[in-house]
Formats: sequence, C-alpha cells, structure tokens
Amino acid sequence: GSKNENNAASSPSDSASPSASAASPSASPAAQEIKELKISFVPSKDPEQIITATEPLKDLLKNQLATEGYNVDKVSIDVGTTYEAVGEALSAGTTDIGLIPGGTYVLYDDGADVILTATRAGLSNDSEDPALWNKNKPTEPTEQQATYYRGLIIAGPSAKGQELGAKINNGEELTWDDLNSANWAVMSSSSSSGYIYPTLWLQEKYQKGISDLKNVFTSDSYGSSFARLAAGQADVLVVYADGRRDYVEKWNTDFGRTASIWDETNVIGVTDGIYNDTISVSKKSKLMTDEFKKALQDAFMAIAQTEEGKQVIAVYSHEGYQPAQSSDYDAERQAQEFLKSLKQ
Amino acid sequence: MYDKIFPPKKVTLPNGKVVLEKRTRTPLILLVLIVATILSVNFTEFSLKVLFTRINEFFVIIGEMAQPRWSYLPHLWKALVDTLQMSLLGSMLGAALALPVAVLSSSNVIRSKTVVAVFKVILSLLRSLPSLVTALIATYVFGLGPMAGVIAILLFTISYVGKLLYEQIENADMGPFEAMESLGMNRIQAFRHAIMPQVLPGYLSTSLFCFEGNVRYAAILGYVGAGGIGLLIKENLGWRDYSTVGMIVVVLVVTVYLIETVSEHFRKKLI
Amino acid sequence: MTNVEKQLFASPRNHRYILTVTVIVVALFVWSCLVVSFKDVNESSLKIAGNIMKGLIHPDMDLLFNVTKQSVLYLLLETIAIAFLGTIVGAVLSVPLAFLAASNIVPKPVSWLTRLLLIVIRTIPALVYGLMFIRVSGPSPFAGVLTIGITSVGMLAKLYVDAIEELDTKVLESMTSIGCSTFEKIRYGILPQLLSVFMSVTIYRFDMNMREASILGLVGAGGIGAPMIFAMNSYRWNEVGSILIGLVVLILIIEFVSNKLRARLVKG
Amino acid sequence: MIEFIGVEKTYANGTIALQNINLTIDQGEFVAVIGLSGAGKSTLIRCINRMHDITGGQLNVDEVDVAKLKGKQIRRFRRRIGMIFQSFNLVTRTTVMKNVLVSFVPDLPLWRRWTGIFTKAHKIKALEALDKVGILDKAFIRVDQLSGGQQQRVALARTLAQNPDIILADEPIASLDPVTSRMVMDDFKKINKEMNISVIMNIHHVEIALEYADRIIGIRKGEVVFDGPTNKVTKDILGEIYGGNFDEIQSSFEENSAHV
Amino acid sequence: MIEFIGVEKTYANGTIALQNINLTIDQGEFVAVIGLSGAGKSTLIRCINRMHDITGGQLNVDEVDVAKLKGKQIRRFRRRIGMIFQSFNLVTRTTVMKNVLVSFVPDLPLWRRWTGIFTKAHKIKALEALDKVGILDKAFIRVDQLSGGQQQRVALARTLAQNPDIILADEPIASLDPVTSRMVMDDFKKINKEMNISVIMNIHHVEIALEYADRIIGIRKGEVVFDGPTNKVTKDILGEIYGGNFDEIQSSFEENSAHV
Ligand SMILES: Nc1ncnc2c1ncn2[C@@H]1O[C@H](COP(=O)(O)OP(=O)(O)OP(=O)(O)O)[C@@H](O)[C@H]1O
Ligand SMILES: Nc1ncnc2c1ncn2[C@@H]1O[C@H](COP(=O)(O)OP(=O)(O)OP(=O)(O)O)[C@@H](O)[C@H]1O
Ligand SMILES: [Mg+2]
Ligand SMILES: [Mg+2]
Repeated sequence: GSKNENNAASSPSDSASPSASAASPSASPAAQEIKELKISFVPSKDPEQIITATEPLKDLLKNQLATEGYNVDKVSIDVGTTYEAVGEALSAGTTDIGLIPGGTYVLYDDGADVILTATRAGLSNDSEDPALWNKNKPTEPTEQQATYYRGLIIAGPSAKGQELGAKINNGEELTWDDLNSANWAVMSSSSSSGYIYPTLWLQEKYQKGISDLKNVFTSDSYGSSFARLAAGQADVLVVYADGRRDYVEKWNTDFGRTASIWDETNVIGVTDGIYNDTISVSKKSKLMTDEFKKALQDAFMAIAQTEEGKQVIAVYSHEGYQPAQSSDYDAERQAQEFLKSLKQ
Repeated sequence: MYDKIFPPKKVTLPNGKVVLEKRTRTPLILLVLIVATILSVNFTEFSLKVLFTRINEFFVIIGEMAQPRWSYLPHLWKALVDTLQMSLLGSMLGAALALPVAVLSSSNVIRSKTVVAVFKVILSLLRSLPSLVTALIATYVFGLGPMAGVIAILLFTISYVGKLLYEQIENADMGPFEAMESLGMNRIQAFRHAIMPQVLPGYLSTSLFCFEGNVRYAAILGYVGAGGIGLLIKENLGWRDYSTVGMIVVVLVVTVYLIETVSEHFRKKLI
Repeated sequence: MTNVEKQLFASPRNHRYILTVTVIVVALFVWSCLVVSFKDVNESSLKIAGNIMKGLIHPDMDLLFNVTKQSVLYLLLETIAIAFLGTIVGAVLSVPLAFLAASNIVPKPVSWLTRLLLIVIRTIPALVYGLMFIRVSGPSPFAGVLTIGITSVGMLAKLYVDAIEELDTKVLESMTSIGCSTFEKIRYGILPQLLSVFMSVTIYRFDMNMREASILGLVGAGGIGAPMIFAMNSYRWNEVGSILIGLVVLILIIEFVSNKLRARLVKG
Repeated sequence: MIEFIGVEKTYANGTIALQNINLTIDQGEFVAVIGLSGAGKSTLIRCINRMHDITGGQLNVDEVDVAKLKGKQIRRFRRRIGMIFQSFNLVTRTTVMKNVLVSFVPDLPLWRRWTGIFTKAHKIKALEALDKVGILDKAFIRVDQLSGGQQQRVALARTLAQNPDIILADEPIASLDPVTSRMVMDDFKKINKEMNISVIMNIHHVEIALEYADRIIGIRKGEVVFDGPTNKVTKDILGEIYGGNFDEIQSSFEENSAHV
Repeated sequence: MIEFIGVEKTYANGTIALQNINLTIDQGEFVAVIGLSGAGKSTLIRCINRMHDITGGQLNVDEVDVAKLKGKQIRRFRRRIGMIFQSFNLVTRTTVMKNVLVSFVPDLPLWRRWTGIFTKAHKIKALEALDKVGILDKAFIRVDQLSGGQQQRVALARTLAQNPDIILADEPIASLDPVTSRMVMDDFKKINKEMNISVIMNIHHVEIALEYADRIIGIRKGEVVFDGPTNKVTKDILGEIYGGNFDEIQSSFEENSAHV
C-alpha cells in the first residue's frame, strides 16, 4: 500500500464528525489518529453469526490500517436490522463503512461511495439453463472466484411445484399460465435476488413482471420462504443461487420434510448475474479522504488474503475483494430504474 | 422502613403540642430517578449534544415525506381496504370476546378469587406477548396475508380492551348493583342491568380507540407478512421512496381522523 | 291513566337510529369477514406451527442466563434503559403538546391543529421514525430511545389532555378567595392535581414501551427486539422462546410494580 | 310481619354490629330506626332482606325463616321487599323509565332479560309507578339530569313497581334539601297509608322521624335501647339513644368511629 | 363592618339574582342566610369578596367600596376574608398540611412561591390552625383519605390560617352527616366567639341555623324578606321565607327550579 500521511494530515484533523474525529494537532509525519471507525453490516445472513464471526475483523483492521499509517482506537461493528437502516446510516454519515449489496449501494449512492466489490466462490453450477442445475446436484462451491451470483426460481414439493419441475426436467418450456397458476413466495421489491432479478427474468421471457402474477406473497425472510415452500403454502420461491445450501438441515428438521431438499426442489429459472456485495463508505463521514479510502481498500484486500481474514468474510461467502467504482453498477441502476418505472 | 432510617421530624407548637412530620420521600424518589436516568444515558449512549447538532438530519426524511406522491393514491385502495378489514374484524371479535373475559376478571362481580386471578393472569400474559410474534406464528398457520393480521389484532384487542374493561367494572358504582340484588336478581343479571350501562360508553370508546390503534398497528404487522398497507410501507421504505411513504401516511392519517371523529360522535351520544 | 298512556306514546322512538347503526355494524362485520381464509391451513402448516411451539417451550436456557453482551439478561437491561429514557423523552415532548391540545386552555383552532399534529405523530410508523433517527444518531440504542420517545408522544399527550380537561376548577375558586394570583393558582392548585396523574400515565406508558420493545428490533435500535426478530427470521424458535420468557417475566414484574406505584399515586 | 328473635350479627372482621335484637313489626307499620353513626341501623335493615346474613338468632318474615332460604328462593323472597338507598343507587346513565323497568327483570324470559326489551304491559306499570310519585313527565329523561329529590322518587317508583309488601329505606333523605326531604317523606307516608306497605326507615333527622313515623326504634352500639310509639319519645330517650347530652354525643361518636 | 346599599346583581345571561339589598353586618356577628334554592344566597355571599361583581348599588367592607378595588388590591382585600365552600374545594391529591400552607402563598417571596418551600414559622402557624379545628394528627395525611367532616375542617383551618376578619361560608355542612355537622358548626361558633371573626353563612338546615346564628337573613327571589335576631324568627316568618305553607313551598320550589 502507499503511504501518504503528509497529505492526509490536512483533512481529517479538523473533523467535526460526532462519530469519529481524527486528532492530530500538527501535520507531523506520525500516524493519523482515528478515534472510532464504525462498520455496519446488512443482515443478509444470520446476524448472530455475522456478529460473532466478524469480531476478529476489529483487530485485523486496526493492524492493517496501522501499517497504512492510521491509528484506530476503536472499531465498532453492528448489524443493521434492515438494509435501509444501514443505507440511511451511510447516507447520513452516522456510520463510516457499510458492507452492503450492490442494489442497496445504488439506492443510497447519493451518500455512499463504493470502494470494493466482493468476489466469491463460483458455484458448481453457473448455467442459465435450469435443467442443468437439477441434473448436477447438489450445488457446491468451487475454487473459482466470481464477482457476481445468480438468483434462482425454485419449485417446491407441492403438486404444482413438482409439475413445474418435471416440465423443466423434460426439456419443456414453461408457459406464463404455468407460472401464473402457482403460488409464489418473493422478497420485498428492493431485494435483488428476491425480486428485482426474477422480475427482469420474467420480463425477458414473458414480458411480464412479478406484480402481474396472480398469487404472489411477500415473505419476511428467505427462511420463512423455505418453510412455506416445505409446507406447501408456496409452490415457487425465488432465492440467491446457494440459498438451498443454507437450509439443507432445517428442511428435514424444522420444516418436517423427509426427503432431501435437493430431491424435493427443482430449479425452474435462473436469472442474470447479480453484482456481488460492496464495501461502501459514507460520503458524509469526515474521515473519508481519498487517501483514507485508498488505505481502506488496501487494508480489506490484504485482510482477505490472510487465513484469519478469509474466515471472517466467509460469513458472507466472500472470498476476496476487488476495487470497484460506481460505473460497475450501471447495470444494477438500469434494473432499478426499470423496476421503478414498473411501479408507477 | 424509610421512616426508620430517616426518623420523622418533630415540630413543637407554642402550646406545647408535638407533631411528627414524616420525612418526605421526594428527595429519595428524585435521587432514584436521576441515578436511573444517568445509568440509562450511559447505557444507551444518549447525548443531547448529538441530538441538537444533528437534529436537522431528522427532517431529511420528513422533508421528503412532506411531498406525498399523489399519483400513488390509486394503488393504495386495495391495501387500505385489506388493512381496514383486518383491523375491523380483529377489533370486533376481540372486543366481543373481551367482554366475558373482563367480567370473569372482575373481583366485584365474580366471587371466586381463583377464577378472577386466573383470568387476570391470562390477560397479562396475552398483553406481554409481542404482536409481532403472534402475527408471525399466525402466518405459518394461516398463510401470509391479512388472516394472520386478524389473529394478531384479535389477541391484542382481547388483552387491551379486556384489561381496561375490567378496571372499569371494578371501579363502577356498586350501589345500583346492590339495588338490583335487592330486587332479586342474580349477579350476572345485576351486572347486565346495573354495571353494563355504566361501563358501556367506556367499553365502546376503548374498543373504538383500540380499533384506531389497530389500523395504525396493521402498518407494522405488514412487516411479518400479515398483509395490508404495512406491506406497501415496507416496500417503499425498501425503495427509499419516502414521498410514497408520505402518501401512505397521509391516507392513514385521514382514515384515523375519520375513525376518531366517528368514535367521538358515538362517545358523545353515549355519555 | 290517560296521562300514563300519553307518556307511553310520547316515549322517544330511536328504533330507527338503533336499527341503522346495527345494520351498519353488521354490514361492516360481514364485509370484514371477507379477509377470513383458511385455505392455507393444512397438515404441514400446523406441523410447522407445532414445531414453533415446541421451540418456544424448549427455550435456550444457556442464552437466557449467560453473561455476555448477547445474553438475554444483558439485552433486557438494555431494553429497560431504552424504554425508561424513551419514556422520559416522550413525556418531556408531550407536556407542552398536551397543554396546546387541551380545549379548556387554548383557543379552539390551536387545540384542533395540535390534535391533528398528534394524530400525524402517532400515525407515522415506528419503522419510519427508526430510519429518521438512525440518520441522527446512527444504529444504536440512542436511536431506540428517540424512537420510543416519539412513539410515546401520541398516547401520553392524549392521556395528559384528558387529565388537563378534567381539572377540578373548584379548587381555583377557593384559591381566588384566598387572594392568589394566576401563577399561584397554577402552581398550588393545578400542578399538584396534574402531577400525580401525569406520573401515573407516564409509568403506564413505560410499561407499554417495554412491550413494544420488539418493534424497536425492526428499526435496528438496540435492545432485545432485534435478536428476537433475527431469531424468528432464521427460525430458531428455541431462542425466541428464551427471549420471550425473559421479556414476559420482566414485563409482568414491571406491570406489578407499576400497578402498585400508580395506585399509590392516584389513591394516595 | 317481621320478627327478630335474639338476632346477632358479627361481621367477618369481628365487628359486632348487632346483638340480642328482639322486635316484631306488623304489616303496614311505619317504623323509623334512629341512632348514631355506626350504631348498626343499616345492618339491621339489611338483614331483613338477607343482603347480610345474620350470625345468630332467628329472623322470620311472614313466618318464613329468612336464614333458611337459598339461591333462587332468596331472590324470589327479595322481590317482595323493596329497598331504597341513601345514594339512590340508580343507573344514572340511562333514562328514568329504564331504571324503573329494571324491577321487572327477574320475571322476564331469558331473551328479554338480556336484550332489555320490555312488554307494553310492563311499560305501563312502570309509568304508573312514576305517576304515583309525581314524576311521570320525566319518564324519558336521563337520571343524571334530575335533581336529588327527583332521583330519590325514581328509586321509590322502582320499588313501587316491584309491588312489594315491605319497603326498607336506608337514610332516604340524607342527601336531600329540607324541602325536597319533606316531599319524599310525604310520598313514603302516602304509600304506607294508601297501599298498606310496611316502611322501615333509617333516618338521621330526628324531628322528621318523629313527625312521620308511627313507631321509633332506637339503636345504640348494636342493641335496641328504645322501641315504642312516636308519642312516647322524650328528650331523655333521645339522650339515651344518642348518648346523653351533646358533648357526650360528640365523644361517643369519636369513640365509635375509633372502634370501627 | 359590611354594608350593602341598594345592591343589585344581574348575571350576564339576564338572571336577576339580587335586587335592592340593604344590610349592615357588624364585626363579630354570626349571620345565617336562609332561603330556597336559587333564591340568591350564594350570590349574596360571593359579592362580599368580589368573587362576583355587583351590577348596582354599593357594597362597603370596613368603609372601603369593594367595587372600586383593582387587581392587586382585590387580592389583598380577599386575604382578609376567608371563604368556605360546600364541596370543601381542597387539592385532594396532596397533604392536609400543604392545603393549609397554601393560604400563606400570596405573602411569600418569589423563590418560595416557586419552590413551595415554606418557613418554619408558617408551618407552625398552619399546624396551630389545624389544632384549633382538632385535626392536628392528620396534618401529613393526604386529603382524599379524610372523611367529609374532616375535609371541611381542613378547609376551615386553611381559612383560619389566613387570619381573616370575616368568614364567608356557603353551605358548609350540606354534605356532612348530622353529628359531624354539629361538630363543624361548633367550630364555627367557637371561632366566631373566641376570635371575634364575623361569620356569614348560607345554610339549608333551618333548625341548625336557628340554634347557632345570632341573626337570620331570609332571602326570597333575590330580595331580603326577613332580617332580625334569631329569637324573633317564627313559623310564619319561615313560611314567608320559604313561600307560605308546605304545599306552597312545594309549588314555589318547582316554579323556582323551572325558572332557573
Ligand atoms: N361490611 C362490613 N364489614 C365489617 N364491618 C362492617 C361492615 N359494614 C358495617 N360494619 C361495621 O358495623 C357497625 C355498624 O355499621 P352500620 O353500617 O350498620 O351502621 P349505621 O348505624 O348504619 O351507621 P351510619 O349512620 O353511619 O350509616 C359499624 O361499626 C361498622 O363499621
Ligand atoms: N354564574 C351564573 N350565571 C347566571 N346565572 C346564575 C349564575 N349563578 C347563579 N345564577 C342564577 O342566579 C340565581 C341565584 O343563584 P344562587 O346560586 O345565588 O342561589 P342559591 O340561593 O345559592 O341557591 P342554592 O341553595 O341552590 O345554592 C339562580 O336563579 C341561578 O340560576
Ligand atoms: Mg348506615
Ligand atoms: Mg348556593
């Protein structure tokens, strides 16, 4: 990493930010002092896991930043209850760094800058053909790094779900009526894999959106979607590509199914690639000089290389980070624009 | 206890009589309150300075909401109807069920102490169960949608109206009740004719108040998938579309205002 | 006898009014019954519900009693702190609003406007307040305090207004006869009357705020709510069970104490 | 005929409110019960219609041993005995008419009892009762819009509608002004004489008691200290009932309220 | 000395409550004002300390024309006149002591007025006042835990603490039972005699008025129809005050309540 203490000294020192202040009275070449660095995570995985797993990140980050010339007194980590909470906090500058999905970044890009994109293990399936996902099961992670993931449309064990799955596996095309007659469990409309990309998929194939489906309900969480799929309340759900891997056990215990999730569910649609999670920083935070952003980029990339670091970011299935810029998310922007236009 | 630690002060009158003035508890209460406040302030990182320097941020979202997106109005009716239906049904059934439960919890009508205690505990337990939890469980049984909201609202209404109602019953003037008994009625009949007329206005007005609250509460129940207008709020918050949220709030405010006006009308009629 | 019969015929006939109201109520009821649906009730949904119940009654005792920052006890303490401070914030905000809304104190238009404002304040969902305050204070218990504070305003102000409108003004008359000025009448005639009612209402609201702590979870504002919602979302009902046990026991204790306190305040 | 034979009443908390009461009251008598506050006047009256259970002795009303009555029998028995209270005990939030109609409730079929819909015959009876006490014109007015005296008359009408043989009145004029008091007392007298209904009344106003009642019963500390026709009441007897001269009344009052 | 010279009082709604009142009441007198409900008794009393403004004539208290007083002067003037109400008008939610201390409030320096902290001297004065009416032991009890009679005595103590020259009492015993009534009346009498405080009292209980007062003023329809020493009051005079014989009282009572 590059060391630019001399330049960095000027801006953070007169910081009036309540959450953090860098007190370095003279522009000495010594390390920059940062009182507190706040990092917020979105609850896309089980927040409890996130909190315990990310605990070591505090020290890792302190140490890395120290080598970049920043002395951080305290790193605090919290998991927002909703994506919006993290987004608003970033846009108002009450948190400094947010690990947020691309979609959320795009929504709040008036107050947030993306600095990194996560890479993650590609899955053993990456085909756009749903039938191949059903042949080649279960889905496993691979060594390859990917900067995107896909959303899946999955049919469940109900009669209707089985009927749809069979059609796909026989190589038949699903008609709009097939889909329209099923019960769908989707996520709220700002969720990428749980709403936006499936909508784009429907749009592409049938020129219709999720809102045109007759029987759609919005689920509060993926877990609840799977529970309802198992119960037969839903015939079809939409989820991120490795979603089923997270509920393999629960499927048989809590949801009370006997056969395995891989046997009872079938992929009936695969969306386009969705850009991975970002590490974004708040534009309002007084800490965020260009130099500090650079230092953060370097620090996170370096941490992702260490053994300890790998374990930490594994909660989000991240395996590494690449520098990113706003324009990388133009596709997402267009998708959102499109969805918003549908909403009118 | 307190009086032992701080013995009462003696006041002697010129004519020799002595009065004991108990030390007031005000300083102790103040002390407890101040300590509790300081502890809580530390615990919650409360800071007036932050509040005053950053309060402008509070109005960012308000500012956007203050420009409601009127074009969204037509999309709202269905959800509003759902919300009204589920709050209405939950409130009506809940209020109806609350009546017998409240009677059974009133120590002045029911002689058996056990019955009264059991029903009071049931009401307390019901009240302390968060509606979010009951609503979510209900969604698993009844599926996502307003039906689950109805159940959650029903349970909440029973507990809320039930509690206020039994308090009213216990505070009712027992004179007429006694008179009814002297006329040869049994306790239930005496309740019907002596206490019902006294608590009826209060009962109806708490029920209406609860209904109004439930309409607002339905906005939150949408979060666990209980349908209605809450779902739209959640969606639009997700889209960061505060002007639409503002529109939804406007519609809710108008609805709540209408309900309040109507209930005020009936309250006046009754009292 | 004719007199008696005359009176009988003179009896006010509001049958039509009662009939209309009944018809409207029944119609509303039938209409609202349209939301009833049992289509999703089947064996497996009942089984899931059963599993939930099983989880709830086999609470995670470890979570309940350990002493880390994740434990139920710690989170409950945080919840109490949030609810307590939030109630105070709410009370401070409510007092001026209540006086402005009391029709026996300020002119009609002022009280009407204030009442409208109060409706708006209590209609905006807690979730939205949560987001607003996260912009002020970041995702922290502080935001929870502010959210609880503002959501308490609706009810507190309403009950305060009731107390103000019920003031016993006869006392003021006797103070006039002693020769007291307006200020003295407020200080010695009104304040003592209001103080205990206000405190009693405030304690009641504190009790309710504890119950609403679960909603706070939705807005990321600290306390026990968020872990409970997380646990619900990821289907760990035994954790929900242990959290609920803690919460319910605490609420019952608080209710008991607050009932005692309120009774003493009001009855003396 | 009401017979007290060695009646005793001890409250659950140990207060001995009545002891060794022996009285016979014939049908149609107008009896005033006087005595200090806490002497046991209310208790005496309330034992007659079993609002309180006696704890010793025997109490017969028309040869029926009141203590032996059970459940429904008590209720049927009470229908024959009207009761008037100091605080009227009306349901203030409804009309005068409804308050009077209530006295028919125990005779109604179940659905009428719950819905509160009364027959025309009952309505006429209620109006007649109101007519008797002279407030027919107020029939459809809410009780809380009436003056105290009018309210007491509603209570009287409610009792009359019950068609009782005996009326028990517990300080019926205590909260009325002197003019209204007299009107109500006149009503009692009229009812007593014209309809031959026994009236047993607790009353604090000695002058009024002496003016209206046929017979005075003086109670002191739970015992009958005087029982005789009104014209036999002398200053001394009053002194005995109320405990000597006024200073003593005062102290005995305080002693009494202290032992409560 | 209180002088009414042709005093008139017409309420804003046109009701003529008092007309052509001419009275002189000397310091130390015990005057009872009697009359029907609505006759104007309360109005008469309330004009004396300017709770109501008179609309005609002149009212002097100790040679001061009451109508001419303004703002602060009125308040200072009222401090000399104690007033007792039928419904006691106490702050029920605080202690007896605080209720009595209120009477010193207008004399306090500003900071004490705000904080409600009283000097020891004032506290002792308040306790002495309580002692005079015999409820010293209740000093630190909340008012709502007292009986009606005790509450009235608190009101009396509050007035005494004010150290007034005149006490106006508007039906002070109307809500008390007869024994307590007499105790309160005794208190009034004692205060009147021992401290030479004038007492002007509205009262419904004619017998009690006759027993305690030195002088009776009878009011009817806003006019003084009798004014003289108690021993000059006859049945006929009472009849005139209350409107003839009893039947007439009844009808006039109703006529009166009708015109109210
Ligand atoms: N329910 C009760 N439980 C216990 N003691 C009671 C009860 N009711 C009355 N007493 C006591 O019994 C005694 C007689 O009371 P009672 O009410 O008969 O008196 P009273 O003559 O009617 O007095 P008052 O004139 O004040 O109405 C009193 O000492 C009273 O305190
Ligand atoms: N504030 C008021 N405005 C208008 N009229 C009033 C007012 N107060 C009293 N009156 C009327 O003035 C008349 C005299 O009333 P006042 O209260 O002096 O009667 P009173 O003799 O005290 O009667 P009571 O024995 O019922 O207290 C009545 O007709 C009454 O209706
Ligand atoms: Mg009694
Ligand atoms: Mg008066």
